[in-house]
Amino acid sequence: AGTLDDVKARDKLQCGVNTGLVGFASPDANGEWQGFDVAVCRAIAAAVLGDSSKVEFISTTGKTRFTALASGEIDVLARNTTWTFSRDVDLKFEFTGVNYYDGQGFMVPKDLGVSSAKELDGATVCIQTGTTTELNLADFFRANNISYEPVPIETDSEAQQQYLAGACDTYTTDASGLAATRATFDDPGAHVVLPEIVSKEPLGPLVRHGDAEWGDIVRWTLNALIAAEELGVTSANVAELSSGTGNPEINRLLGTEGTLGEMLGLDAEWAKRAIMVSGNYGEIFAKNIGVDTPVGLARGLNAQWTEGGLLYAPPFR
Amino acid sequence: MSTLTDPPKDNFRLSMLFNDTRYRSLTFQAIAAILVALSIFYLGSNLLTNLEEAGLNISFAFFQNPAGYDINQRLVEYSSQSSHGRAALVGALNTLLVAFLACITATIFGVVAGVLRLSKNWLISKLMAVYVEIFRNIPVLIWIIIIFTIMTAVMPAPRAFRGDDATASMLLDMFAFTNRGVYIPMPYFEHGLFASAQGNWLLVIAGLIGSFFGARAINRWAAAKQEATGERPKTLLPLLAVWFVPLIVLMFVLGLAWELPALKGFNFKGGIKVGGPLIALWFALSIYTGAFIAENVRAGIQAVSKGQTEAAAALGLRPSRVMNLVVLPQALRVIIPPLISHYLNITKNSSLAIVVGYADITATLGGITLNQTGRAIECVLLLMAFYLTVSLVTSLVMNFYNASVKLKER
Amino acid sequence: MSELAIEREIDRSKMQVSDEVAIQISGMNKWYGSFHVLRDINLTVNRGERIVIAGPSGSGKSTLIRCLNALEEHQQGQIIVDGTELTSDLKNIDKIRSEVGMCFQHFNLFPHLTILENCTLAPIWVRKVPKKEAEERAMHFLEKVKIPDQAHKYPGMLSGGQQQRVAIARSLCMMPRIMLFDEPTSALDPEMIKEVLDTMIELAEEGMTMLCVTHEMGFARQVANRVIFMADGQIVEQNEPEEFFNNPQSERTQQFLSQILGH
Amino acid sequence: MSELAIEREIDRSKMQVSDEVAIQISGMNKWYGSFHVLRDINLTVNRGERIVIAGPSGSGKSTLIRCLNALEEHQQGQIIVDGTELTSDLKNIDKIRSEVGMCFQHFNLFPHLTILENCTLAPIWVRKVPKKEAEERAMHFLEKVKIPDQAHKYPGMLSGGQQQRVAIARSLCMMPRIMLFDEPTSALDPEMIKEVLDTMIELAEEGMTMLCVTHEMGFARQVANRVIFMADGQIVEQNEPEEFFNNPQSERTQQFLSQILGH
Amino acid sequence: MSEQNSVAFVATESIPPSPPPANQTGVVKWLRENLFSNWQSSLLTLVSLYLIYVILSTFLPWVLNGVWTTSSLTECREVLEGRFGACFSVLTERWNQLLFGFNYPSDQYWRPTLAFVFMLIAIAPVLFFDLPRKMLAFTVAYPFVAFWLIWGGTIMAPIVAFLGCAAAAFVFGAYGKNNFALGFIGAIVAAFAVWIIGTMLIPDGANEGAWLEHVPSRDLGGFMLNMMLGVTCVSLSIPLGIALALGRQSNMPLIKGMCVIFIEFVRGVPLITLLFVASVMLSYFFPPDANVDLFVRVVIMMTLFSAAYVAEVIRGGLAALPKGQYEAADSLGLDYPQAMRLIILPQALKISIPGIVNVAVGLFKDTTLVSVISLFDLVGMIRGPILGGSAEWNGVYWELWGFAALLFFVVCYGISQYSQWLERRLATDHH
Ligand SMILES: Nc1ncnc2c1ncn2[C@@H]1O[C@H](COP(=O)(O)OP(=O)(O)OP(=O)(O)O)[C@@H](O)[C@H]1O
Ligand SMILES: Nc1ncnc2c1ncn2[C@@H]1O[C@H](COP(=O)(O)OP(=O)(O)OP(=O)(O)O)[C@@H](O)[C@H]1O
Ligand SMILES: [Mg+2]
Ligand SMILES: [Mg+2]
Repeated sequence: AGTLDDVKARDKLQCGVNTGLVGFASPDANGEWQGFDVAVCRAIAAAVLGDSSKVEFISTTGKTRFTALASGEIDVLARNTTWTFSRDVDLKFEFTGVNYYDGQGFMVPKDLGVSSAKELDGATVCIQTGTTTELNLADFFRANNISYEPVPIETDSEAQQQYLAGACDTYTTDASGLAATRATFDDPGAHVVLPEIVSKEPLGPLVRHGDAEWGDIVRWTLNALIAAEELGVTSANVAELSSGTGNPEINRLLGTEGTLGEMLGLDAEWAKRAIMVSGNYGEIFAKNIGVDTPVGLARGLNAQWTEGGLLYAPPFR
Repeated sequence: MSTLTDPPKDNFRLSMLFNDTRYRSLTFQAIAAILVALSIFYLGSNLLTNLEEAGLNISFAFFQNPAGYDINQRLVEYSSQSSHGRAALVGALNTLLVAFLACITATIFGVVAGVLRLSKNWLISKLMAVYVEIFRNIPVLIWIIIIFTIMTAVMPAPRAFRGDDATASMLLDMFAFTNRGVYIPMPYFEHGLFASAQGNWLLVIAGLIGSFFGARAINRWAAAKQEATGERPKTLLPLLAVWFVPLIVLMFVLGLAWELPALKGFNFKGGIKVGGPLIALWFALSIYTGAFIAENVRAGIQAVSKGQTEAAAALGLRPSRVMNLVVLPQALRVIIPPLISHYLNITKNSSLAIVVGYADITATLGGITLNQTGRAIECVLLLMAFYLTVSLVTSLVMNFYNASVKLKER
Repeated sequence: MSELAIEREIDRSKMQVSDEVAIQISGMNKWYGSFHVLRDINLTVNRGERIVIAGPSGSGKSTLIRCLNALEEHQQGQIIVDGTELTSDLKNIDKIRSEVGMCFQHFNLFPHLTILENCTLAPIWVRKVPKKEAEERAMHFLEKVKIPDQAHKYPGMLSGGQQQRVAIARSLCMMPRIMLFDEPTSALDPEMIKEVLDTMIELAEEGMTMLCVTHEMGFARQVANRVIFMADGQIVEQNEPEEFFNNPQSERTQQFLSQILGH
Repeated sequence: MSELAIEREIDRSKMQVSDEVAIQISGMNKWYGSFHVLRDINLTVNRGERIVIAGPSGSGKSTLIRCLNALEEHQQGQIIVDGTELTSDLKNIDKIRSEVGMCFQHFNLFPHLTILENCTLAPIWVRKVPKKEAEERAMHFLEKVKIPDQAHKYPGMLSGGQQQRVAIARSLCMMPRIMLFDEPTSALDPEMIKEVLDTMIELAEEGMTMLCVTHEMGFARQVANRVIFMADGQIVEQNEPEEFFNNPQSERTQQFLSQILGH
Repeated sequence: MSEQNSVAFVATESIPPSPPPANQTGVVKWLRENLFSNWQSSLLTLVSLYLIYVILSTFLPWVLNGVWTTSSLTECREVLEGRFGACFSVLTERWNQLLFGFNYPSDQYWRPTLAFVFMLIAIAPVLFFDLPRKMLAFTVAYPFVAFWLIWGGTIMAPIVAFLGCAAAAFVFGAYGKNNFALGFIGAIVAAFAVWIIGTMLIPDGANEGAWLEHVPSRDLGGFMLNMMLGVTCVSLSIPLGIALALGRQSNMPLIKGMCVIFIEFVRGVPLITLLFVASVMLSYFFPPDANVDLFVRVVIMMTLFSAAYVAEVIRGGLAALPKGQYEAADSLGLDYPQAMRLIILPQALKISIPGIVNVAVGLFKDTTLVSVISLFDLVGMIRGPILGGSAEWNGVYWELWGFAALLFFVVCYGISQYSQWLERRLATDHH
C-alpha cells in the first residue's frame, strides 16, 4: 500500500529527526520535540491527519537514518540531510525540496586570531560525523593544499567538549548547526563562525523512492509553507483569509478555490491546517532559529527569492 | 559398524522414526535442519523483497570507490583519495593496534593489582579491592567517556604552551603532554648507511635481533654451566653488554639524532604523536580490563594451595624461587585461559572507539563508510566477519595452548 | 586407629641413639593471635632418636613440628636445631631448612613437574648441585623408595602411597640429618599405608633422626624409641613405647589410648 | 579383598531357582571404538538365580551389566530380558528398563531431592503411579532397607551405607523383576558394607533374580548360586560357589583367586 | 635395645593459657604487621595514604560545596561565586529525565516506579531459595503486570498474553507428562491459538482512553530503559541459553553443530555490531509491513547475545554433574525430557546461578551501548538531550557522569555481592 494509506491507517505520522540539535530538533525540558525540522513534520501531520500532534518523532543518527527510511520505519526523514546525487539516485530516495540552504562552516575561538578558513593549515578539526561533513572537509583542504588533522566525533555534546577544552582548534559542521551549538555556549561571543562556507548543503525532507503520491504530499506541504510566506499568509490571518480573498493563488492554496487538495488525495483544507500549526516558513524560521532566538541565524540564502534569497515555491495551480 | 552385518530383523515402520534409537536422532536432526532452513529462507526472502522494493542491491563494488574522508590515525599510507577498502584496512589495523597496546597494559595493571591485592599490607590490598570493584561495576562505555573527558579537560591545550605567559611547558623540552595527544622525540639518523630511513632502521632491527640471539646464547651457556657445576654464573653484565654495546656502536655510526616536537602553528610539529583518542581508549580499556584480570590473577595464585608454598619452603627454596619455580607455573595454567578471553573482550570493546573519535574499524567501515555509502548490510556483515576472524583465530591458538599445558593426571 | 601388623623383622640393632643433641627446645611458647597453642615446650632430641608424637586433634602436634622448620614462628623460648638457633634471621632459617626434611599429610608434590624434577628441584636451586649429579642422587633415593620406574611420570599419575614415597624421596634428596613427618599416612588407603611405613622403617634402620606425628600405633611400638603425648598445647607425657602403651601415667593419656585402641 | 563373615543365618530354602528364563544372552559382542570389550558372551539366567560376576579390573564386568540395561549398546548378538529382545527400539528399551533395577558403585542418588522424592520420582513419572501410592510404596521399601526415618532428609546427609540402601530401595520402588548390582559395596567403609550386604541377602531370600559384580567373596559363597569369572572380555569360568573357590579350573581363575584371597 | 637416657616424663600440672606477649597484641602490632612490616610495605603505605589524601582533598570540597537547587549552569556558577563545587542541581532538575527519559508522560512516572518495586518482590524468591515458594506465583504474573504498567494501553493485551501462556502451561501439564514432544507442540499451538483469537477480539482503538494511557516503546528512556533491557533480555535469554547448552551437549552432530556455530558466532562479535544489525539491518529481514520497533529489535539482538553467554555458563554446570546422574536417570527408565527436567537441569541450573548472575551484570552494563544507536538510555540521555541539546546544562560533565557511574555501581556491586554470597552458600549447602 502507499505510504499515505499507511499513515492514515496508523493515524500517526512517523517522522525521523535528529537526536538533538538545538533549534532544529531537540526535546525540551518537558520532553516535547521542538525545532525547525520538527515544525515541518508537524505541518505534514496536520495536512494529512488533521492534527499536528499525531506525529511520532523517531530520533535517528547519521548511521541509522537511511535504513530507517528505506525499511519503512519512518515515513519521512526531516533531519539535516544533504541532498546529493548519490543519495537521490543510488540510495533510492526522493528529496522533496529544500527547507534550509546550508553550507559547512568553521567555528573558532576568537582569541585564536584566525579570520579565514584558509589560515587553518595544520589545525586540528573536530567534525561531527554523520553527514557529508568529512567529505567536504577533505575536499576543501585538498583544494587549498593545506593539511589538517580530523577528529571525528559522534555527538554534538562530545564535539563541543573537545572544542571548548582546546583539543581542537576548530569545529566544523553545517553553519546552522554551528550557530545552534554556539548558542548553547557560556560565552557565545568568544567564538566566531568563519566566513567561508565550504560546501553547498541543501537540507530537506526526503521520502522513499517510488511512492510519488506521498512524495508530492511532503513536497507540497513544504511548498505551501514557503508560498504562504510569499503570499503573506500567516498563522494569525490564515483563518480569516481562508474565508476567501481576492488573490486566487491564496484561495487555491487555502482550498477555497480549485481542487488541489483532492488531487493530492487530501481534503481541501490541508494547506490551511499545515500553516495553522506554527505559521508559514518565515514564522517557523523566526521562532526556532531566527536572529531573536539563541541560535540567532539570519535569513541569508533562506530568504524568499523576492528578498534576494533562494526560496522559491512553484506556483499553486 | 557391525550393525551393518546384523540388519534389523523387523521391517521399517514409520513409527520407528520416533521410537528407534537408530532413526530417532536422524529424525530430530532432519526436523531441526528443516526448521532452520525454513527460517533462513523466510528471512532471506524478506530481505530480497525488501531490497527489491527499495530498489537496492547487495554489492561490494563501493569498496573500490574513493573514500573521500581523512583519517588522522593510520599505520599505512592513506589519503582521502584512497578507497573505502583501504579505509577499512586502516581501521582494522587501528583496532589491532589499540587492542594490542591495551592487552599489554591491562595485563600489567591486572598483574600488579592482583598481586598487590594479596599483599600483606592491609591498606594496599584494600585499595586494590576498591579499584577492582569500582572498575568492574561501571560500564566500560561510561569509563571511556569519563576518561576521555578527563583527558581533554585536565591536560593543557597546545594553546597553553604558547606565548610569554604560557601556563604549561614541555617536560625536559622533549615531551609535550597535551589534550590532543602526547608528543615525544623521534629518533632519526644523520649519516645513515642507506639512503632511505627504512634501510637504517632495518639495520638497527637486525642489530637488535643479533643481540637477542647473543643474549640467548649467554643464557644457554649459563644454564649449561649450572647443569655442569651447580652454580649459575652471574650473567647480568654480559647480558647488558650484549644488548647495549652493539646498539650504541650502531647509533654512533649512523649518527642518531632526535627530532624534538615543537609548537608550530596550531599544533606541535615533529617528533612522534600519540593521539589523544588513542591514549584515552587505550587507557580506559586497560584499566577497565585490568580490574578483571586482577581478579583472575588473584584467583590463579590462590588456586595454588598453601601446601605447595610450604613444601617448597620446607625444601629450603627462597620466596622468590618459590614464586618462580612452583607458584607461577601452576597459577599460569589457571590464569591464562580467562586472560585470553579478556584479550578478546578488549578487542571487542575497542569497537566503542567511536565515542572518542578514534578511527578503528567500527568507526571507519561501520561508521563513516556506512554513512557515506548507505550500504548498511554490506558494511555490518564485513565488520562482523572481521571481529569473528580475530576471535576465532585467537581461540584456536588458545585451544592448542590449553591442550599443551593440561596437568597430567591418571 | 588401626594397629597395622608390620610383618617384616625389624632390625633395631642399627637404630643407635647417640649422645649428640640434634634438637633442643626450651621454654617455647606460641600463640595464634591470642590463642595459646604451644605452652612451655621443653624437648631434647638426640641424634638417631625416633620420636612419635601423639595426641588428640588440635593439641598442637602439627604446630610443634612446623615450628621446628620455621614454617610457623614461635614467639617465646629457644629452638636450636643442629647447633643453629632458630631466629628470624633468614640465614639461620635457610641453614636449618636444609638440615631438616619434612613430609606432609597431603604429600604436596609439585604437580607441574615430573617425579624426577620434583626430586632434583631443591638440590639444584638450593644446594647448587650439578643437574646430572642431582638426577643420579634422585634416582638413588627413588630406588630406595622402590619407584625408580615412575621417574618420568607426573605426580597426578601415581597412587597416594606412591606419591607419599616420592615426597619422602624428595626430602631425602636434600640429604637432611633430621626428618619430620606430619601424619604421613593418614590420607592413604590401608594397602598404601604399609608401603609408606615400610619406607619409614627403612629410614629408621639407617639411623635417621625422626620426629613423626602419627596414629599408627604399630609403627610407634616397633620403631619409636620415645612416644610423646600432647594435649592442649602441652607435652603431657613421654615414655618408651612399651611403657607408654602398657602403663600410661596421666589420665589424659589413658583416656586417649582407650579411645584410640579400643576401636 | 576382605572375606567378610556374614553373621546371620541365611535361609537358602527360599532362594528357589525356577526353570523360567529371565535373561538370555547369546553370541553377544561389544566394541568401544576398535577395542573389543565383550567377546562372544553366552549366558542364560533363570528366574530366581543369584549370580556373582568376578574378574580382574577392566575385564568387562561393568560393561556386561550395563549392556543388560541398555546403558551401553551391544553391537552383535542377542540379549533377551524377560522375553523382550533388546534392540534399538525405544519401546523395548523402556520395557526392559522398567523390569530391571540397577545399583551403582557410587549410588548416584539425586542430591537435590529428598530420599522419599528419590524413591517416588520414577514410579510417578515412568509408571504413572499416583503420588500418594508411590509414597506409600517408597516408605514400604525404605522400611525394608531399615531407614524409614530418613525419608525426608537429603542424600548428602546420609552415610555411604545408608545412601546405598536408599539406592536399592529406589530401584525396588519400580518393582523390578531383576536387579543388577555393580560393585555396590566397593566405595564403602567396612561397617557399612555389612549393612548393604544384609539388605542384598534379604532380597535374595525373597527370590529376586540378581546379577552382582562384587569382590565380596563371603557374599558370593553364601548367597550366590553361580559365580561367573570374566577376564579380557570373556566368560572364562562359571561354577557353583563352593566348587569355584575350592577347585578353580582355569589358570586365570586360580591366579585371580590367589591374589584376591591371599592378601 | 639400648636407650641411654630415661625418657619417662609426666607433666605434673597443666599449664593454663596465658595472654601473648605485649608486642604481639594491640594497635601497634596491627599497624606493624599490616602497614609497616618492612620498608617496601611502609613506602607503599605512605604512597597510598598520600594518594587517598589527594583524591579526598579535591573530591570532598567539590561534593560538599555542591549546589542542588538552581535551574541552569549559569545560575549555579553565580551561586558558587567562584568556589570549587559541583552543580548537582542538574540532577535535581533533570532527575525524572535521567530516570525515565524525556518522553515518558510525567504524570505517569508512578507506573514504572511501581513496576520496579514489583520487580524486587518478584525476583526475590528466585534469588533467595529460603523464601516461601508461594511467592513464585507473583513472579509468574509479574511480566504481564509489568508490561501493562509500563506500556499501558488496553488491559486486554497482557490478559490475552497471560491466557495464552496459561493455556500453554495447561496443555503441557495435561499431555507433557506422558509425551514431552506432544505436550510441547500442543502448548505452542494452544498459546498461539489463544493469542490469535485474543488479538482479534481486542478492538482496534482499544488503546485510546484505556485505563492506563498507552506509552509507545520509543518513549521509554533513561535508567528505566537500562533496567528494562537488562531484566527482559536476561530473563528471555535463560530459556534460550538452556536450549542452546543442551543442543551443544547433544550427540546429534547437526544440532550440536548449529548450536556451536551460533554460540561462537555471537561470542565472537562485539555487542555493538549486533546493535548495528538491530538498528540498520534487521528491518530488512522482517516482512515489509511488519514494522517492528527499535526497542523490540534491540531486545531480540541483546537476548541472542546474552543467550550465547548463558549457554556457555550452563554448559559448565551440565559438565560439572557426574555422569552417574544421567545413568541413574536412564536406568530408572526416565526419558530424555524427563531426565533433563527432573534430574539434570535443576542441579545444573543451581550450579550455574552465580555464572548467570555475572552474565546478567555484564549485560546490564552493556545496555549502555544502546546510546550508540540513538536510544535514550541513561547514557544516551546525558550524551544527547542534556549535554548536547540543552542550553542550560551545557558543560556539567562531572556531575552527570559521576551520577551515572554511581547508579550503575550501586546496582552492579549489589548484584555481584549477591552472587558471591550465593557461591559461598552453594559451596556449603549439603543438598
Ligand atoms: N593458622 C592458624 N591460625 C589460628 N589457629 C590455628 C592455625 N593453625 C592451627 N590453629 C589452631 O591451633 C591448634 C593446634 O593446631 P594443630 O594443627 O597443631 O593441631 P594438631 O594437633 O596437629 O591436630 P590434628 O591432629 O587435627 O592435625 C588448633 O586448635 C587449631 O585450630
Ligand atoms: N566409555 C568407554 N570407552 C572406551 N573404553 C571403555 C569405556 N568404558 C570402559 N572401557 C574399557 O573397557 C574395558 C572394560 O571396562 P569395565 O568397566 O567393564 O571393566 P570392569 O571389569 O568393570 O573393571 P573394574 O573392576 O575396574 O570396574 C576397560 O579396559 C575399560 O578401559
Ligand atoms: Mg595436624
Ligand atoms: Mg566396573
